[in-house]
Amino acid sequence: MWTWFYKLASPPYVYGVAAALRLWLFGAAALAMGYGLIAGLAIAPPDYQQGDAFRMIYVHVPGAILSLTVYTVMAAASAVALIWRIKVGHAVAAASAPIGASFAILALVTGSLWGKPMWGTYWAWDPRLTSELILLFLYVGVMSLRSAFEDPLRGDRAAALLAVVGVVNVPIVHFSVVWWNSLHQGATIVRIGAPKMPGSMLWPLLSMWLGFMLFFGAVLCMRLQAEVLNRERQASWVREAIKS
Amino acid sequence: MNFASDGLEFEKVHVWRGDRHVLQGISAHVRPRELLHISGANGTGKTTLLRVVSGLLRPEQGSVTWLGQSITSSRTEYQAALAYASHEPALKSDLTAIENLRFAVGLKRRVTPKDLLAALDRTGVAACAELPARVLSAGQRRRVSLARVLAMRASIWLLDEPHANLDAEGSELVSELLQAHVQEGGLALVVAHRDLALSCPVRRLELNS
Amino acid sequence: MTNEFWSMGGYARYVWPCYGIAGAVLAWNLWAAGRYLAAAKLRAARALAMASSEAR
Amino acid sequence: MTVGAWEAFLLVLHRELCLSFRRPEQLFQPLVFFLIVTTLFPLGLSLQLSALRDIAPGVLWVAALLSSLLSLDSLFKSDADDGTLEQLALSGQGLTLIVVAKTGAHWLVTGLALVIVSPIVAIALGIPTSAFAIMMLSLALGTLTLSWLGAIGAGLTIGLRRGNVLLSLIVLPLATPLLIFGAAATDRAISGTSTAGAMYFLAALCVFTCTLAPWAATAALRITLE
Repeated sequence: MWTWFYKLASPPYVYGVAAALRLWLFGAAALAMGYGLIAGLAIAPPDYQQGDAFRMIYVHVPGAILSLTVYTVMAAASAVALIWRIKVGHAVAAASAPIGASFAILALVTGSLWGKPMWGTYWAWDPRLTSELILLFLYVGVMSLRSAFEDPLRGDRAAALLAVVGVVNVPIVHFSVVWWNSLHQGATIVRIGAPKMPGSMLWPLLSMWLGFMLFFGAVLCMRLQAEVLNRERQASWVREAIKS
Repeated sequence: MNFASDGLEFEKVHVWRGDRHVLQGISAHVRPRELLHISGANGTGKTTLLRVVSGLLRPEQGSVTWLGQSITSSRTEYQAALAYASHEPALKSDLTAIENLRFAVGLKRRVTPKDLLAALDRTGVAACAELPARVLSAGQRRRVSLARVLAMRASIWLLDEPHANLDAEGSELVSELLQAHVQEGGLALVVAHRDLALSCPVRRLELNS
Repeated sequence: MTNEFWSMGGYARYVWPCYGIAGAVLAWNLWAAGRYLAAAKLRAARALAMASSEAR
Repeated sequence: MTVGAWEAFLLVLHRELCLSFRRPEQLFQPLVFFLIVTTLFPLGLSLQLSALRDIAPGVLWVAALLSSLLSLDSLFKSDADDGTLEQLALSGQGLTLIVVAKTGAHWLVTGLALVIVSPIVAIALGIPTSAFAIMMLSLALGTLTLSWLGAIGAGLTIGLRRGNVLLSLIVLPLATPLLIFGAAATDRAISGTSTAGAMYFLAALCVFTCTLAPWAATAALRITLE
């Protein structure tokens, strides 16, 4: 079982799989996002409360969900890399961080654009926005820590440890902000309950979420190829790999 | 002191620092009553090797074993039997020489101030015992760090450039200490540029890039 | 119809920038990853060239 | 002949306290910083004492977080710089024990000191004396938790050139729950409402962090010591 595991995590294998998967993932992501865009922007009816403003959900929510998913992927890869000393884990974590950070920025900016017409302000100390901001800080911390080390191996391991510490902290931060908000009773928040959504609104959302996931997978493959190359020392397979 | 029959062994140790392959499969076996003299030009990984043997640095490939056991599995026991003197004297400048010794040696074994003073006396810096390390000269600091190694009464000595900053008489002292340690049944790994000029058996390990 | 679509029921000034930013973030991801991969390949190629020239 | 864990713990604690008191200026700097920051807030806002009371918990807690962060940078760094950290790591005592002793000593000389001077600041900010007990208890729990979070951050940033900036970047996001519950507890103590909820959360955070952070900080040190 373990030999299988290590073969799966071997750099040439990962590089090859990432290179092969990349285009398929991009194709699938384009299809899913294309359907989501058309159905979400043109076909879905306006929300009875929010009018057409609700259409921002189709980029805001997938961005926000992905920023968390990517962090989880990063932390899981980091934990695997730390525990079993599997270098590909560090490569996955390093490849995920900038993508996740960009999704966190997307969620924050679109969130505040959505907040303006709905809450009358670009920024509210809403639990979800606040936790998202903290999440962005964590991403920035992990990325800066990794790049601050001159020895990439130590940078990898330090960043991995921080990612794992952060993943323990994210739920605590979220929970504490929720508690804090209930104390302060800030701006009234218009919530869209996903289960109550009619299908014509929900399907485009699910499709967009899938598209974002596939897009993350595709970009992750590209970055993973680069990170694996940067970490590789046995040149034998690299010569073959970079020719193509 | 209890010295076991089988000594310290490291096998095919590989370490990379960034893109640099610092240690490329270094192996050696040092038994009690033996001294390994590690030499080589600057940047060939002498200090890195010493840090690997001490257990501070885990090699990417290869193993270090003590009494036939991997040092990662019995780390604290191994390190309790170890005295490491790094290239810098590792003294707190705000503490006096004897306090420095007390806080370092006291973690390895119970010591009395008398033991520590005796060690300082052996390395010729008993007069500096109550002075803060800040005011000591580089040579005196080196002697205090040697006294720390001595006072630990460890079976394994790892010394990184013990002659640095020492005068001729000081170098003589280093040789005497090493000789006495080896004759009592200890083993030592010494990184040094110069010849050690010892009468006890000396094995050599030359590192090159 | 088209006009109505573009005006987004009066929310055009929020909805379209929102999608614009989403597009920009996705495009940045593609561009940055592509550049990063190209740089890594170049670096690897250089390292290989240096290794083989040393070997000779 | 061997040294027991408790004995070793006390020895490291003694060493740390000894070192701190040899450098009293380093001891006082965070406290003075704490006093200055909390004095600047009222000056910048020019508020009446009564209105000051509303922002006092926030000001107090932000200043406390920043000033304990100030001293965290040197928690492992000075030992790493002169090589004594390697000696401690190779002492044959578990590294976790040494980390616990060092962080504990750090809290004693910074966190506890901050708790002791906090009434002075509280008076200046118009916090009623009835709230002092809760405020000091919450600060004690909060600074202890922060010392532990900081130990992880300090362990990770030892050998780095701009380590202290990075340290703040790493530790402050992790410390947001502390700020929220700590300020809330102080706020409620001032208004005389029940502080139990916030204090329980603070205590839970403290216990949770003190249980897990020693291992994380040890792992961080092992990584950066390599």
